[in-house]
Amino acid sequence: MNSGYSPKIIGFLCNWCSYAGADMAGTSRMSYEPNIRIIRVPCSGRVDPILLLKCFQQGADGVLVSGCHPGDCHYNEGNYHARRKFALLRDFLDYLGIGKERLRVEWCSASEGQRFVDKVSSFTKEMAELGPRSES
Amino acid sequence: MRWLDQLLQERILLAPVRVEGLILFQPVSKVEEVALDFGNTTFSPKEWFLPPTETLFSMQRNDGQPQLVPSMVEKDVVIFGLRSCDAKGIALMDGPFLREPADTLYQERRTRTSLIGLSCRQAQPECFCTSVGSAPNDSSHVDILLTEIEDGYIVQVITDKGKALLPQALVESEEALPPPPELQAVPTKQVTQAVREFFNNPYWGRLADRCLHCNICAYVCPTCYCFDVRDYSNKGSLERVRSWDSCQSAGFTRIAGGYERRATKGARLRQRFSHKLLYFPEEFHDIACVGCGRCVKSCPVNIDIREVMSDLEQLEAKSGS
Amino acid sequence: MDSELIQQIRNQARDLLESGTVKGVIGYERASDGLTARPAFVYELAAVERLIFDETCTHNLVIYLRDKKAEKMAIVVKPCDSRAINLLLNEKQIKRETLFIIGVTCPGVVETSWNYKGQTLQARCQTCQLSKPLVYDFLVGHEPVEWPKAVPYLNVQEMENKSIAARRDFWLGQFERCIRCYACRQVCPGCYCPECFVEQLDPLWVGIRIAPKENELWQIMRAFHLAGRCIGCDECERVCPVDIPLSLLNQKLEKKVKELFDFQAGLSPEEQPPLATFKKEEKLGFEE
Amino acid sequence: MVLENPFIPYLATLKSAVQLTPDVKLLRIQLESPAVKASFDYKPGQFALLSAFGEGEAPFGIVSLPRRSDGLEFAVRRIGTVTRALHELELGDVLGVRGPFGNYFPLEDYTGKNIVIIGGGIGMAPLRPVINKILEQRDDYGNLLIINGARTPQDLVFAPEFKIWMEAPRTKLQLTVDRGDESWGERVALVPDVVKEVAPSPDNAIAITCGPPIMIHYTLAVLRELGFKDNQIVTTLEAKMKCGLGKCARCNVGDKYVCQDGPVFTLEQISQFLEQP
Repeated sequence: MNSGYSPKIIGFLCNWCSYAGADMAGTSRMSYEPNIRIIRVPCSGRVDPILLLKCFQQGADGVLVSGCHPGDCHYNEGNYHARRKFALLRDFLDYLGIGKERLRVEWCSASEGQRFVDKVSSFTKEMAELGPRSES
Repeated sequence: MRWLDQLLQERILLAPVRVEGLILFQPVSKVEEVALDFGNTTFSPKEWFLPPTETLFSMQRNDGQPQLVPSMVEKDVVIFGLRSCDAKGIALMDGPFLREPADTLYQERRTRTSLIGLSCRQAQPECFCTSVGSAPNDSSHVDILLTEIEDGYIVQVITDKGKALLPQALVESEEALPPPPELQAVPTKQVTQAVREFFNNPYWGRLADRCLHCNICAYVCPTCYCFDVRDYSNKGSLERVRSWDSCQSAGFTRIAGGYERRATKGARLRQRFSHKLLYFPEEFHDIACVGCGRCVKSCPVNIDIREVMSDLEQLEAKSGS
Repeated sequence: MDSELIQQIRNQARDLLESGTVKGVIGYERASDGLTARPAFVYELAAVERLIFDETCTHNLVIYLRDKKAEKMAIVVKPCDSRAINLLLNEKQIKRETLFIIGVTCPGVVETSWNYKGQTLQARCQTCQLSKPLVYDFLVGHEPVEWPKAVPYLNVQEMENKSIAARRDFWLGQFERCIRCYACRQVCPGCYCPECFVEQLDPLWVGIRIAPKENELWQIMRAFHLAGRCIGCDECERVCPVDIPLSLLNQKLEKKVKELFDFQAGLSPEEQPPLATFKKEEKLGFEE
Repeated sequence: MVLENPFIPYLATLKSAVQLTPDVKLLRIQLESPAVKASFDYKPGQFALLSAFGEGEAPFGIVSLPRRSDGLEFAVRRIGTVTRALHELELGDVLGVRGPFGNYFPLEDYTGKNIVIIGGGIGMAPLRPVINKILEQRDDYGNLLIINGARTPQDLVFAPEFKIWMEAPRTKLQLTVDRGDESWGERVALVPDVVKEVAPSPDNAIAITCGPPIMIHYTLAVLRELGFKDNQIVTTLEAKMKCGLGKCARCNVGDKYVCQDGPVFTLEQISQFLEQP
């Protein structure tokens, strides 16, 4: 919709699966949109909602949280907790008019470099179509 | 009120406006926006002189050399429709803010602002201005005072600043001023002495039992002026920001390392009343309460300064006998 | 005013103080307007006569227990307030044995502010289904025979049905008015952190500006920290000096928690709160 | 028009930073403007607000003596956000200074008197210029007793200067720590207990104390026990402050503002309004 617009995306990737997956994508020379700035966290369960809201406050258009597939968490249950937390938060963001689309939650393992690339690409595309957040 | 319309063209006019059940001082562009039938505004006009948030200065870099750029006040403003109690509140704030070295931003706003008061024809149940040295029709701290009568307003021009606002055509009326409304009396004679004497009285702890230690009373008060200062930095630019704060909040006196001088609820609540009724009068010779009753009205747990003053007077009377 | 009920409260308070069972009694007394109620702390027998109970007793007194952990206190608790007791027991913030709960049955409370007593019941009372406190040591009053029939969450649904842009405008407009007095937090039984994130300096999450962005971050996080924990006393909304409809945020989260996890806060002192537990098999709308 | 704005700090440059203890650095700074530098006059006990730009401002006692050292010296303990930022400054970095603020130790009133200085931890900072001033004009004063405590031997802030203090005429230095180590040959005791044990005489004496609030609290009690009158006991207080100008209404102890009426008080001035720690 806006040709000059390039969305700012922050990605919180868990150290054990998704960050390794992103690494895999890199070492395999797969390419994806440069819109995402990646922050490595120990676990998707560690991602406090305030980190995401702070991103939005500082002008991020979208935030991606990516962790191990359910059942594969390095800490056994961190991503189960993340799943509940973000299911609720997404719905709340929608209610607040920020939009649930702007918070994406994905599960991506260390071997799924291609999956990571696909998810980032689709998210970036979706954010670009959605356009900038009105107030930022 | 056609005169106001004309004023609007020349200056920024802040006047009471109804916003979802609240009455707030806001810039108005049409006279019709101004609310005239109100008891008092939700917040006092202090928010213009000491805004909830303002930038004190910012830092810029010229060739890598940092330079501090002070904030400026750029507008001449007329505040319309403030009550006599709130005008006194501004006069009281002058004490700490204009004493040397004066607070630059406050001083600038003070110089560039004219005050058009609207005297009260009706008292609110929470009002007690006559007990603390003011009156519903007190003209001492405004530039112009308007008093509503049946077919218009009586205009009293108090200062030269006020005179400058008035068009030649509008002359001071000769009509007699209507009598001000009667107000309840709150004892205040010995209150300063009582606060000093009963500093260590368990009264404060008991009173603080039900206090929530929110900041409502401080933020609605025309004479509360505590503030906090912090830096905001973003990509190399920097601002030093000042915001309202309140002596009621936990951590208000906490220093790095954790020590907090006023750590208990009682000590914090006592600070509020001691400042108003003892410390401020010792420095500036008047108690820091103008009787607007906003804190009385808005306290969620009914900590009522009128009751505190009578309690203190009673303690004093008891100890004296 | 139900004078029999008040007499029961006073008698109980007197017995407890006289026998030394409790250090003090937290109840209600008449406010300075002579019309509404305010919280009262009674430590002496002579002060027992100040205690009252009527439809203006809106305050949730359970918040005061956080300041009174050292000594055993008696507390007057309405059915809705008792959910806060369960919440705090559940979260190990208070000990049951240091409490004597004087439960009151409640026909509902009205809208009040200083010198104002409304005619209609508060919105929360119109959907309340609790006939008596969920937890108490001594019960006063009679259980109601009729139950409120209003449908809950109507306001939330109305908001949900608005367009996303309209919702955004609405909330920005509300948050813009916030003056960050933190009355909503101070009056909340669920807000007991020794240091709130909003005042934390290191890291500095929010900053001191009283301005739209900061206010929004504060308000969203305040509400979200109560997700699955808010017991619906609506005190935050009552105390807000700029009339932000905070219950509209809290109830939205309550409604969603009910839908997703079939949970309501404060109904039991033991049940695991929804964000402290999980089910392996749930998907919650996320693709695996 | 640029107004003289009391909230705008003077700019200064960090000239040296010496690690005094594991968490205390002695920062020496130089004011940038020569005019400001010339007019920046201060006395022992006064303080300044240092700005770590981007973090904020906090008050620190000036530990140097005017005209004796090149620039202003501050002993800064890394304990909060501003002090952390000050510790992380590199030589040549710019910081802000506002001051000097507050009153000072009325040393001219103490001439001929015996002086007891009791300092704990970083509380020695504002006392250092007092000691140095007395040593500079040693003949003007009676006996000088310094009691200095810290958590561990490594936390004694001005250890490099102990030798000079000890060797000065009619001067005694008593050291104590909360926890000693193998090499520690001095006392292991709390400061108030040491004061009790050493029992300085209140005759013709002034006691000056600074340290953590809890230490000050018990030290004041001991001094009173020893017969010191409230007007013979002087303390310098630490308080959170945001302006230094008597405007932010935060630092007061009763009706006294630490930033304007203090930080130096006799116990007589503030005893009525002291909060229990």
